Amino acid sequence: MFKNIDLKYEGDAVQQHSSKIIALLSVGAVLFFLITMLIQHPPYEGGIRPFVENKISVSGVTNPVTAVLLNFRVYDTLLELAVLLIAVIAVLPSVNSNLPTLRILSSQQENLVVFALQRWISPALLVFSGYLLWAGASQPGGAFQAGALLAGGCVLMFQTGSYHLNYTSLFIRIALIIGLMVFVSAALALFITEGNLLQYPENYAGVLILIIESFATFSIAVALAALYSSIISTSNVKSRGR
Amino acid sequence: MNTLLMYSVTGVGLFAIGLLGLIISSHIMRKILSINIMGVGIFMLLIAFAKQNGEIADPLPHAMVLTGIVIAAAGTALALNLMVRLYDMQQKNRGSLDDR
Amino acid sequence: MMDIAIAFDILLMLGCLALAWVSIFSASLFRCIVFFVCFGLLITIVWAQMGAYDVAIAEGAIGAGITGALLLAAWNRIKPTKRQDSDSIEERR
Amino acid sequence: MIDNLNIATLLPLIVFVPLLVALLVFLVNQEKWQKIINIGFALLQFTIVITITLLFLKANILQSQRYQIGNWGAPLGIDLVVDGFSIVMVSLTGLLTLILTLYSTAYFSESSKGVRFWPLWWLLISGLNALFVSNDAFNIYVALEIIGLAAAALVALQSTREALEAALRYLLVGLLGSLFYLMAIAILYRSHGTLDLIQIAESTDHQLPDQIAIIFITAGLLLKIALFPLHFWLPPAHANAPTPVSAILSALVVKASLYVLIKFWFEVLNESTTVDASQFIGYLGATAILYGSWKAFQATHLKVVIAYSTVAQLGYIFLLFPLSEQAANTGTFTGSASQAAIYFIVAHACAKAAMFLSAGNLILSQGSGEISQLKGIARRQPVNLFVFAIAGVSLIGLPPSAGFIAKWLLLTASIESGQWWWSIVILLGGLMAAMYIAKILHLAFTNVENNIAPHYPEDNYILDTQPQAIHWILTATAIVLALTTLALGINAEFILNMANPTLTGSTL
Repeated sequence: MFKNIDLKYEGDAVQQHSSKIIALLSVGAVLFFLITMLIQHPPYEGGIRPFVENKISVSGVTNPVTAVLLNFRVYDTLLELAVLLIAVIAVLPSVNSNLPTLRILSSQQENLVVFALQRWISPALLVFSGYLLWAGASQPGGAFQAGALLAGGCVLMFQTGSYHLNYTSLFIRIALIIGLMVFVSAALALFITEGNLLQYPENYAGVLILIIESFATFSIAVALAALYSSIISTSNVKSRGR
Repeated sequence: MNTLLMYSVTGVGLFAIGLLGLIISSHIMRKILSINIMGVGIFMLLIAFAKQNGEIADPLPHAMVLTGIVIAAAGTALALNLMVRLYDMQQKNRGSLDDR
Repeated sequence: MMDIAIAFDILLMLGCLALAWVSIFSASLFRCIVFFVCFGLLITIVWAQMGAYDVAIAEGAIGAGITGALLLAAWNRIKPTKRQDSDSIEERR
Repeated sequence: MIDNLNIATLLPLIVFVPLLVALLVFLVNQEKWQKIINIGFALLQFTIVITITLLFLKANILQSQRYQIGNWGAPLGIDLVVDGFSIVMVSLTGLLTLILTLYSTAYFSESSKGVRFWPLWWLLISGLNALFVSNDAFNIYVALEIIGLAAAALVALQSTREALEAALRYLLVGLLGSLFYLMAIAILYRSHGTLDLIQIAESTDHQLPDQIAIIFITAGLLLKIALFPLHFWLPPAHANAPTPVSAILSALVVKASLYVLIKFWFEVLNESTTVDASQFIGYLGATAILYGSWKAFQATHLKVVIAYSTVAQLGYIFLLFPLSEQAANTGTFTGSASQAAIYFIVAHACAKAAMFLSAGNLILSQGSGEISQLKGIARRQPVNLFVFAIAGVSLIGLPPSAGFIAKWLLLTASIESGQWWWSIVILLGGLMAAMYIAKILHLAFTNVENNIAPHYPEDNYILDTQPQAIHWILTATAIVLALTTLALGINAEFILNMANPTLTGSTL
């Protein structure tokens, strides 16, 4: 299945030698069992909806999904930010701190369309992701959606090739971990004051969630932008160190 | 056959297509795409039974899917980065004369 | 009225399955990736149709957006350029 | 709030302290400060783990009370729980964290890879601890992802062609295994409405959904544990990783998925597993023992030998499934076979880590990992070879070492449960392990007439370096690990009563 790592561009879609029939049959059998299970056994009623309903008033937000994501099961979200951080650390180029944090080169070919697109859409993206973050408390929205939107803005900026972020400068490194750092320090602070980890005090829950969410949005945006720019720029990856 | 059961069957179908693609596809990029499609299949199954009866849906599957999407994106980004660096390494070896 | 909604659901489902199949087994890699981005957008509509609006926004932004951008960037790096060293975007030292 | 010092208050610290250290180390990349932070927090982590273990032993209860994160309770919030098996794994992780962190400070002292190594290392450790204490199915999935991604990134650290290829294959296998596990959780949550393992255990009705869920969990996690037919990714990944990484990969990361499999197979979905399914896994384990040992005997590179020996040793632990099937259908993971498995995990972890460390030292001093280069190494590196021999003794299962106790327990379990044929496989496996260990030791002791400089064969498996002097910490940590294997071999009850607190057999 994964035996040979094949990177030939022209190769055709399916491996020749692989026994396609056996694979087809086995996956078909898996599919058959799953579908019979789906049809015969109806799902359980309600799941944890009743629990969420009577606890949501305490949770500090009104949108049930944000309540589950950032208050009831906040430990999962914290570990998930750690997963994103792992992916970013793995792709970061090795340290070259002689580059400035943000290098703006006036790239020669004036790609008018992309420049126009950037100038019109970036501010709108910024405002809209701020709104998404704020609306997360009551309507659909939240940290991940706002962060991904900001990252989309950064991807747009990278298109012209004139903006270069040096991901190993101190400022960017702080930006990358600020989301998780605020989360962990809030958790430990609450651990000391409330005696129980990540247990928000009733009346400050909403405010605390918003603070944590905004820092998480900022670091998710920088993390996704770092993931994108690590793939496009060859100079970034092939650093002198190796 | 209510629609939610049909969505569950579609989710399982996507999972099967992704699994099949993973087993018999050749290029690494196709395998990464298959893994993403398997993930979307599982998320569709999760979301499908969230709204069983009544209006408001059970928020837990939604939270699980949100976390799953970000984890899948992180995994895909790392896999793509490794693939690109491996491709550069192979090009360098094939391009440069001395093998070692 | 009801059958239109069901018809729309069935259309969405068939579209998902077809796009998924094509985005793995189509001939050229570039076509795979473009189909995958379309698949991501179609899934966003499916989430919205199923009432999961938070997930729809996230899927649209991350599933179709960022992952699609990553795939295209990776494809750009592994496609065989005519002259291997002329990399227009990056100034090569 | 810190005064009522019970397990519950300390439990989340073992996850949050490594997380905090990872962030600190990622920020600070001056060599000197990193070293202070790493060693200091490794000691702090070790003390926390020791206090938790001692508190658990003092309380002498089957399972610590549930630590409800955010005080929300089981179906809504996430609970952390520690039972006999997980306390053994947590203390094992604490011990190996301390020793391997010391090793890594010396190993990465001058190389530029340390900047990227340390944050990933601490995140891997926090993922391991998060997995061992978690009692929530989706939380285990996120912890599995943390471990999978961090381990793949660490394998790719050396960015040679083989390392990148092994890391990419390991990452894809890890993602596939986690997706199978996620599919099983979706099915379980669909039919039980809760993600908490204990609540799922209470409400299982062994219908089709639970059977499909256990099949998916087994398939996915067997892929991540690298049992026999699915082991193709393990040797290149463990052989191409830097030495401390391959040590923790073989000793702990592979065991994390095994821990989840055992938890689901014996505690959560116990009744929906059939006898012949566990017999099948037993046969897979048996073939893994024979196949792994045979490939280890054939391998030409030192680290590849040890990686294949991991594949073989994992086979022993899978003999647990057929042996403990009849023993007890109680909800808990007790019985002589389970004690044998737990002891085997601990013995293999210490022995394999010691072996990888000493092999890494030999490779560093020799410059290349080819076994043919090891001629007469006994005179140049006596201490490291001594540690390698002790670890080999434990893998073979000779008396003074912990491996002997583990194999003895496994043999008695197989005789007790009447399945005598497993004991033949165990003894045969010990014999084959002796073969490939002796092959290496024989080469090491043949003295070379003219001390020719080690020539580098062309198809060198791993980019080798110039022969270097070995820092004293590198050898010291390897010796400490070898001594722990011997110490565990002598007084066995410490681990045994930690694993299964002797109490009236109260079921879950």
